[in-house]
Formats: sequence, C-alpha cells, structure tokens
Amino acid sequence: MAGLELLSDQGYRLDGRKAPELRKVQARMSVFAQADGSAYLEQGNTKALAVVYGPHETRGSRSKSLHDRAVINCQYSMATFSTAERKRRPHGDRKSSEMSLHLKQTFEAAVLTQLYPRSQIDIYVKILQADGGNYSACVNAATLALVDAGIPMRDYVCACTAGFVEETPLADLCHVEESGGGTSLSLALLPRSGNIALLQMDARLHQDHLDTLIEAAMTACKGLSKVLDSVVRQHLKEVSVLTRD
Amino acid sequence: MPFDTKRIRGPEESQSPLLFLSPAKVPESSSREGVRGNGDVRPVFARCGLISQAKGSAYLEAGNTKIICSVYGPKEIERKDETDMKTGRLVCDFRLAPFSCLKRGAWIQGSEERDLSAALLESLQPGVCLHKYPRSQIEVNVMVLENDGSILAHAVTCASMALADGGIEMYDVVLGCALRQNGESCLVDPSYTEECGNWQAGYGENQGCVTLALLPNLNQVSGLTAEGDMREDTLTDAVRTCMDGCNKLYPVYQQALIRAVKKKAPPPEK
Amino acid sequence: MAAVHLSEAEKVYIIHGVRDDLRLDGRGCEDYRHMEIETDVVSNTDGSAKISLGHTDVLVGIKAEIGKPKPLVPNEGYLEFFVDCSANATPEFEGRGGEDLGVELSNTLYKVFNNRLSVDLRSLCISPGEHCWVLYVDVLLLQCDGNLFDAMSIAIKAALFNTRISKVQLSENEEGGKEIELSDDPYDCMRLDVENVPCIVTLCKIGHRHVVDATLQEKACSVASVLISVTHRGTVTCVRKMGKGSLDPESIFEMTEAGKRVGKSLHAPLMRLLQEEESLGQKRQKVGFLG
Amino acid sequence: MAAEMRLPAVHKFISLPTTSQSQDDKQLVVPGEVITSDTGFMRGHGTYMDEDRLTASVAGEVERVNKLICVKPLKTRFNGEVGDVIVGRVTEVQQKRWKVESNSRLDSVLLLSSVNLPGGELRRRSAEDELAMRDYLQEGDLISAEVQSIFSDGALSLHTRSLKYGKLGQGVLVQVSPSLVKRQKTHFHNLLCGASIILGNNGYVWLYPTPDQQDEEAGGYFTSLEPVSLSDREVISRLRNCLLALSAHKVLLYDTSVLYCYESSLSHQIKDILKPEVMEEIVLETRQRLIEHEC
Amino acid sequence: MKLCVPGERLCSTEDCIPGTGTYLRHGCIFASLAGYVLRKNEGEELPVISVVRETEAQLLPDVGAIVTCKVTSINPRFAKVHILYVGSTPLKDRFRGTIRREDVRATEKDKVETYKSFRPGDIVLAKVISLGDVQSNYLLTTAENELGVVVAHSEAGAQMVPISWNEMQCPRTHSKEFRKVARVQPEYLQA
Repeated sequence: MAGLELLSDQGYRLDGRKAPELRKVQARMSVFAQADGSAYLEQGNTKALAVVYGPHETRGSRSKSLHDRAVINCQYSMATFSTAERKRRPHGDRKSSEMSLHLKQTFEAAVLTQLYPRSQIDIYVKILQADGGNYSACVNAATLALVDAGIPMRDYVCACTAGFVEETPLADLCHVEESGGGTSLSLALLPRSGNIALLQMDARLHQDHLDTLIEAAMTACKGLSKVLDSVVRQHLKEVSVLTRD
Repeated sequence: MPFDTKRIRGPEESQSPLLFLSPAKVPESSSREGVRGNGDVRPVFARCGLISQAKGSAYLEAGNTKIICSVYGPKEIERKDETDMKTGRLVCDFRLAPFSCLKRGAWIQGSEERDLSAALLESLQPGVCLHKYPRSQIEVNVMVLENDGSILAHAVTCASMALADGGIEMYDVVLGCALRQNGESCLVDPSYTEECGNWQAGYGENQGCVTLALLPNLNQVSGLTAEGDMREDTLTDAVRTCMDGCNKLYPVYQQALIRAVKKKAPPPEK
Repeated sequence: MAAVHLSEAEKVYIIHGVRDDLRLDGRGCEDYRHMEIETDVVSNTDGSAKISLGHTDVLVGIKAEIGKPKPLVPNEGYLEFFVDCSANATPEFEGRGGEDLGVELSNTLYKVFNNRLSVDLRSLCISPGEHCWVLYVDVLLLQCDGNLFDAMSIAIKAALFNTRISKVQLSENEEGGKEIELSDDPYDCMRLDVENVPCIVTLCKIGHRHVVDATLQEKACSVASVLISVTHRGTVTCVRKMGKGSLDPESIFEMTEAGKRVGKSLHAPLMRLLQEEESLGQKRQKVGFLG
Repeated sequence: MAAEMRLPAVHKFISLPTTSQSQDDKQLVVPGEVITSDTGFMRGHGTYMDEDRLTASVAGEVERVNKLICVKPLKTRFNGEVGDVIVGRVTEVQQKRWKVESNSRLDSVLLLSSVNLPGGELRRRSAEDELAMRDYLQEGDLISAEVQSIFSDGALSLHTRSLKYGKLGQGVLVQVSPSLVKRQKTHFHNLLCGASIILGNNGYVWLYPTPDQQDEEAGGYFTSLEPVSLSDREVISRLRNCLLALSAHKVLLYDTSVLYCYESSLSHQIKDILKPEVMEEIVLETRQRLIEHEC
Repeated sequence: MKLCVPGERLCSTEDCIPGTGTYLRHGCIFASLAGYVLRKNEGEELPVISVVRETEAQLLPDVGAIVTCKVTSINPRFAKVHILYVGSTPLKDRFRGTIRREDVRATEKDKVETYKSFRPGDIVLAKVISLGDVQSNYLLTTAENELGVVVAHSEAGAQMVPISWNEMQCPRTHSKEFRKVARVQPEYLQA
C-alpha cells in the first residue's frame, strides 16, 4: 500500500475529505418491532445494526446475575458478506469476542446499571458492511438502540477512530486508511462530561504525538455526538408529537 | 512446524480412483434386468434383540444395505425444560460407518448425517407414546454398516423395530420406503447406483428421489422428503407407490418381532 | 424457531379461527402478510436483497468467487448456502444458539436448489475442470416471526436476479498456464436467468385445515407442516414434512396441490416487482433500513 | 389467494394541525442533558443527580408534578406500582409460587397464598395444594392480576384475590409499549362493538368475547373451550389490528380511542388494516375525532 | 396364546376394557407393545385385555409407586437418593429422588432431623408423591410405617438389626444408631 498516498499535499484524503472531517452519518431508531430497542447507523460505507433486549431476568444459570446491578451482555458479529473477502463464520473468532468485550466495558461505564439489580441487558450488534471504524459504528448504533429502549444512561457514548499520517491526525478512518499500516486509535467518549469510556490503540506512535491524536479523536467524538443528538431529537419530535393526552 | 521425516507423505493433492470409474449406467429403459420388477422391494432380513446391553436393538438387511440400531432409555434428562415435564423426549443419532460407502467417510458427524438424524426423529416421533415417559429421554442410535441405497427408509423401519423390541410403548410400527423417479418410470427401494446414477447430470423432466415413513395400521404418513424436479401429479403417484412399498414390508416386521418375543420368554401361564 | 408459549385456550381459539377461514389478523387461510422487497441493499456484494414479511426480516447477500468445480461435475459452477441466525432475531440465538436451526435451514436450501433446472450452473463454468464461479449465498435472519422458509426463498430469488458477475476472459500466459482477467468495465457483467428459481411455500396443518404463511403463534398450534418448493412452471423441486405429528395421506395430497397453486402464483408478481425496480434504475430512492 | 408485494416506501411522519398551545410547553430532553440545577426539586424516574445538577438519563418528555421532576421515555419496560392491573403469562411453576412474565425488568411472582383456590373459600394452603399447583395454573397460561407489593430488587408480587382477576380463557393478546396505556380508574371494559378488553398497565392488552351471563367472572380456573361465534371473532380481529395501528403510530390507548379507531376502520377489510397507508388514514381519522371530542 | 405387534387392532371397546400395553382410539383398542395378549376377567362383566411382555412392565417411577433407593447425600433440609428398583423391577438407568424433611415421617413433622433418619449408603423403601418440576427431581416420602430404612451399616461396618421404629443396633459393637426404620412386611421376611 506504500504507493497509495493517504494524504495529498493539498491536505485531501483519498475520499476527498479534509483531515478532521467525518464521514456522512445517517441513522434511524426503532427499526424492529420485536426488540426492546433497535437502531441502524451508516457511517460512510460502514453499516451497523444494533438491537437491545432487556432489562430482563437473567436466563440460563443464575450464577451470572449480580445482586446489586444489571449484567451487560454484548455480542459483536459481522455478516459473512460484510467484508470484501467473504468471512467463513459471523462470530466466535478471537477478534469478535475481543470486540464484544470492548463493547461490554464501554457500556458498563455509561449505563446506570445499579437501577436494575439481578437483571440482564443484551446488546447485539451486527456489521452489515465493513469499511473501517467498525468499533465506532457499533458503539454509536448501540447508543441509539439503548436510548430507543428507554434504558437510563449517564450520557451518549460516541466513538471515533483517529490516525496519524505525515504529522497530521486524521479523523474517522476508512478501511484503506486503517489497514494502511499507520497507527489507528479508537476512543469512546461521554461528550458532556468529557470522560473517556474506552481508549484503544495499536501500532507504534511517538510519545509526544499521542496528545495531539487523542485531542483530534475527542473533537471528532464531540462532532459525532452532535449528529447523534440531532437524530435522537428528530426521532423524539417525530414520535412524541403523536402522543398527547 | 518441524518436518516429519519418518512418514512418507503422499502427493498434496490426490484424487480418489473412483473418479476415473466410468459412471455405472442407470438402466436406460429403467427396468431392472429381470432381477426384480420396478415396484418390488429388495428381500429384507431382520433380527431383533441382538445387543445385550441395549434396551432394544434390531439389525436389518435389505439387499446389500445393512443397518443396525440400538435403543437406550427411558433415561433421566440433565437439562430439562418445561415441555419435558409432560412428555418424554426422543433423541436420534444417525451415523454412517466410515467404511459404509465407496468413499471413506469421517468419524465426526457431518451436516448431511445431522440432516438424516433430524429426518429420522421426525419420522419416529408420531409413532411413540411419549406422554407415558414424562421427564425422561429415549435414545435411538442408528449405524449404517453398508450403504447400498435408501438408507433413511430402512433406518426408519429398523429403528421402530428396535423401539418395539425395547418395550417402548408405540401407537403403531413405522415403516419406511424410498423411490427413485426416472422420467416416467419409478424404481422402488433403489440401490446406491440407481439412487444417484446419472441423475446429477440428467437434465430430463421428472428426475428425483422420494422417501416416505408410514404408520400402516393408522394409515398416517409420519415422514416425507422428496428431492429433484418432478411434476405434482408424478409426486402424488410416487407417494402412493411408496405407501404400497411400506405395506409390503409389514409381514417381515411382524414376523421378526414375534420371533424375538417368543425367544425372550415363554407365554405367561393363564 | 424462537419459542412462543401459548395457553390451551388461545390455541383452541386459533384452531377454531382457522376452521372459519378467519385467522387472528383477519387473513384467509391462503393469504400472505404484507410483503416489502428491495434489492441492492448492501453495496460490497455482487447481489443482495432484503424482504420484510410481516415482522420477519431476512437479508440475503451473494458473493461470487472463483473456485474449483466439483470433481464429479467438472463443467459446472455451484452454489453454497449459509444461514446466519443472528442474535438480533431473539436472544436465544446468541453464541451457538442459532447454529442448529441455521444448519437445518441451509440443508433444506441445498435440497431445494439441488436440481439441474433452477440456476443454469453450466453458465457459471469458466474453464471445465479448473476454474468456475462459486456463488456464496449468505442468508442473514434479522427478525423472526414465523415462515422463515418462504421469506428466505423469495429473498434469494430477488438477490439472484440482482446478481452481477463481471465477464471473464481466459488468456494463455507464458508457461501455458491459464490467466484469468476480469473485464474492467463495471457494467459489462453477466446476469443470471432466475426464471426457473423455485419459491418455497410452507403449509401448516392447524386442526383439519392447512394455512399458508403461519406466524410463530399459529405455528405453535400446528402439529405438522409441509414445505414444498415450486417453480413458475408448477414443477416441484423439494417436499419435506416437518413437525412432531403425522398427517393422513389425503391431507398431504391436498397440501401439495394447494402448495403448487400458491407457489406458482407467487412468481408472477415477484418478477413484475423486480422488473419494475430494475426499470427505475438510478432514480429509485434507496430505502434499506432508513425507510 | 393474495400475495401482494411492494417496494418499501419511506414513511414520512404525519404532521398534524396540532393546537399551538400544547406544542411549546413540552420540554424534550436527551440523556445527559441538564434539566435544572437548583436543588429544590425531587428526583423522579428517568433522571439522576450529577453534582447537584438534575440531569436526564433517558430521552423523552419532562413531566413536572409540583416538586417532582421525572422524564417519561417512549418505549420502556413496565415499572409496576402497587394497584396496577396487569396481564401476565405463567413461565414457571415452582415450590409454592408461579413465575409470571409481565414485560417488566424481572419476572413477577404470584404466590400460592395470594390466589383464590377453586371453591373460593379461604383455607390454609395444604400440602396437596402445593403438589397440585400445576392443575390450577401451568406454563403458558395467561392471567389477569393486580400488583400487591414490590420486592426489594424491583420484582413485582401479584395477587388474584378478586373475582375479576384469574386465569384468562379464549381470546387474543396484543403487546404494546406500557407508556401507551393510559392510567384509568378501570382497565376492564365491555366495548359497545361486541367484545371486551383488558388494558394491562404493563402493555399486555387482552381481547376476549364478552361473557354473556355477567356472573361468570374470570375468577375461577375453568376456561370454556367451545368455539367462539364468527361475528365475535371478526370484531376481535378488527380490534386487534386497530390496536396494532394505534400503537404503530404511538397513539395513547384507552377505551374511547380504541372505539373511535374501530369505527373508522369499518370501511376497510380486516386484513387490509395492517397496510401502512390504511393504518395512517385510520389513525388520522381517529385523532381528528379525539381532538373534537376533547374541546 | 395370541401374540401381537404395536398398532394391531385387538378388539372394540364394547367387548373388553383396555389394560396395560394397550391404548384406545376411535372406539377400538389397539396394542401399544409387542407381546402376549392376555384377557383376564376381574368380576365386572367385561374382561380386561392387556399386552404382556416378559420383562418389566414398569419402566419409570410414577406417582404412588413404591421404590427402593440408596441414600447418596443428606443435608438438614432433605436427603438425596438414587432410585434403584420400582416395585420389583430393577432400573437400568440412574433416577435421582429427593426426600424432604417434612416427608420423612407422619408424626411431629417439624421435629425431624434428617441425619437421625437416614445416612448415606442406607437402602430405603419410599413412595413417589410427585414428579417434581424443572429444577427438582422426583419427590419421595417415607411417612408410613412400612416405609423407611431397610438395610443400614453401622460405623463398625456390620449390617445393623432394627430394634424399634427409630433405632437400629450393630450386632458387633452393640452401639445403637437412630434411623427411620421400616416395619418390614411379613411376606418380605423370607427365612
């Protein structure tokens, strides 16, 4: 991929975006009727579908339930046709279980679980099309699904990826930029309070670039939270105008 | 991976010699060379009660197709759910011995065998009085020793014989019969070559296989699978022929079971 | 399917309703629920389709890859089916929960398409014995409210209609091995003839009558059901009796006849809808999940 | 034989000529948004304290009842209060109690001691009762009950000790979001159109043919299994589809709104009510009549 | 003696009453087992027809059956047992049962201590009172005189002799141990 020039000298990326620019985000809440909460989100070409069941009694072994708060149970899976190379199994490989663990940790920080002792909240996310930033698309879709299910949360959880090419931080990487060998940092943020729910980075980066990269990711997340906010308010206005006593 | 010098490794990509065999010609006139008519079932040999540890067992030979079946239970179930409280549960396991077909199979159960187990379960379930065995589970294990065609049909007959031999209460015996449709003529109880023959390559109309499981006394169909490409009227005729095929098997079934009961114990005094 | 518990009284109510040809939602015994179909929903597949039949949502993606033909039939490509019962449909499918249903569904699909006439497999062959196209048909179950087979088969037919396989040239390279080049013009592609692709009709026996397109609740009161896949010419490609109970031969003949009639009448409106969607071309406003 | 297929259309939300007065006073909040920062208010459902700032934890409408502030989300599980009428389904039979699924956070509990035993007389629960529990109520049975108390972890304890509660017989169950069911004095209604309805606070709505003789209440454990007449069945199916239409368009459910929707759906066939465009038309018509009825 | 196979029509309901190994359908009696057809008339005008196989007729412990079981573990609230025999027929497979504290004896139900009634390894006669539910196993009771411990071994290992309804004595060390002893029926007392 060395030949591919991720950042042209005029500062444009491969898909014509500027460095800090986000991809086009489209979303819709309550897509399915049978689930407690559901949402569909497109971030550029990455398409994610999130469904929430619960809070409900913990099925299966009683041992899993906690006496003082709800257990958050996540499953991340990718459709077999989501990537260019067909995947043999949707989930169950190491990467999906790692991603499920990340989602679980992210939402344990945001959801007010102590309100629902001994119960369980299931969050299932499906990637219909993968074009980089899978983790961030999942987190944003799951946030919308949780809001749709009426589950109390401290704040939105917005997630975004950031990369570092030729001394300039890039926001919201697509697949080509992510697999281009450069660093890619994914950050899950609670925008209003500025608390970081999860920070994960792979590949090597010089120590003093780290702050600029995190800064870029934070601003990208704040931008994303505005988009999510507008989607939720639009859904609320659209729906609540109908319910009037 | 250290290279294993001791074992002589064959070529990476080897093909089985069967490929180069000229495909056995399905008799074009599709009438069997006088050995048995199109509508005749192969001669069946059946024996019950030959596995001592099993509750019930049966061995059945139809032509070269050899099947053995054993029944265990009723046993206690570990993982219970509410439906098990009222009725018992039937568990079927269908295995082809690796040496049973031309091409050596694997020991682990393939998806095709799992499909056959499901079909066997669906055929046997209507015949067994499961409500008499609440909270318990009856296991049926079928092993095909040699596959010479219509294994599912004969497995159903063999399994229901083993159940009856095991003293499990049943509404009726379950008999199985298969049929291969080749154009306008149909071959009952097809052998392995007739079963797949050149059907894969054949582009003619009305090519297909039908397998049927029947409760003869209650005249109820408990299992039906059909594949291939057939007109709807051909299909209904095929189902009717299969039912006659099943009824032909009933005397053999009855005689085998009665022999086993007699062998097990003398008639109770009055 | 997802487990639905019903009380005895509700089952009796449903059974009597079917006897009077008036089901819970007012449908007759041979009516389908409201059906919405859309193709080309996922972009990095060669063909895709989404169907929502009542509350049952299925998404089918087809990817064509070059593979080796099967040794027994060297001059034909083949289809591979995979059904993913995702946890989205019900929490029971989480982890390995949905696997055995997925295997059962894909086995049945193999049976339905395991005949020579549905898809012209010989057109998928590139060079006999060496290279051929393999169509990976991946079915994703998103929401489950009964009648999965019918929804899947209609979605597969729509996805096959929508599939575009780019044309391939064969050229000799220096050492005499065959060299495959894909044509670079994205619009120069091969379309599949889906005229003969069968549609599955599942008839559930409730009481003394049979019902088409049964919801999960209706399926809970049915003893046995017959699955029959029918092409537009009315030929039957696969029949399977499913369920715990048994059926008397008369009702089996009745159900296969009804299945053929209903199956045959599914094809015309579906093909009309696909042609109409095709004719809209770019003007068509893509809806997908954003509708 | 009808198999009518369509291309999906984008559902534009039906904006209504709402009276201006009711539009502005509603404050819509999203999770994390600060509602008020003075400490005089009491914290209700759907909010949490963030360093003495009252912030919303769910997205919905702010409701101020003199000192109490709470946020009512649109879709949520059922938060039961004592006295609520609910419809539930028995999921498990355990020692001396039944577990009941009631669309709430935890499965509700119906103790053997809080039901009327057949014969109605009050007596100590004997060992036979314990063993014969499955004869009274078994898995899958539907019951109507009232919330008696709430356990420490939020699970509801139910009772059916009045003749109007108990095991439900033939009929149809419709599940809607609990926040769509309006709280009223009585949730049992015999609608004029010829069917009866139980609007459970937990979003489970039960439609059943009006029992002809009034005294045969649902209190006992006997459920009649003879066939319901076709006319009653048509009324119940039409009502079911109307309920689905109302809940799809988020209209509050109470006896008058259901009746209006039933009347405005008479012009359509029962099975056509579920078509998106027919649903919109019926709900629009119902809302008009509700607005005129109100002012 | 006539032999039959499951599903065979034996007779119609007018001329006999269905016994074990048969079932009723559309007014006719069908055989549900493979075995000998037996017609016994027990007083009423219609003979009882049943199909008898030589082996055990009873395959499962059902409510009301007297079972012989071996105590596997005890705790203050109940004793866990493995059911070995139903009536006189041995069970090939392991069935687990539970005797709750309040089902050990009929008198002073609340003053019962399980370790004074059973010890692991004892052979106990009990009666099945319920099939239990999803979590629990078969519920058994020993609340009758002829139910309770039949065979018990003392700490010294010798087989103890029952001396009263709640005590047994070791022949070798003469030490007494508490058990809920079954008053053994005369006909079981061979030699």
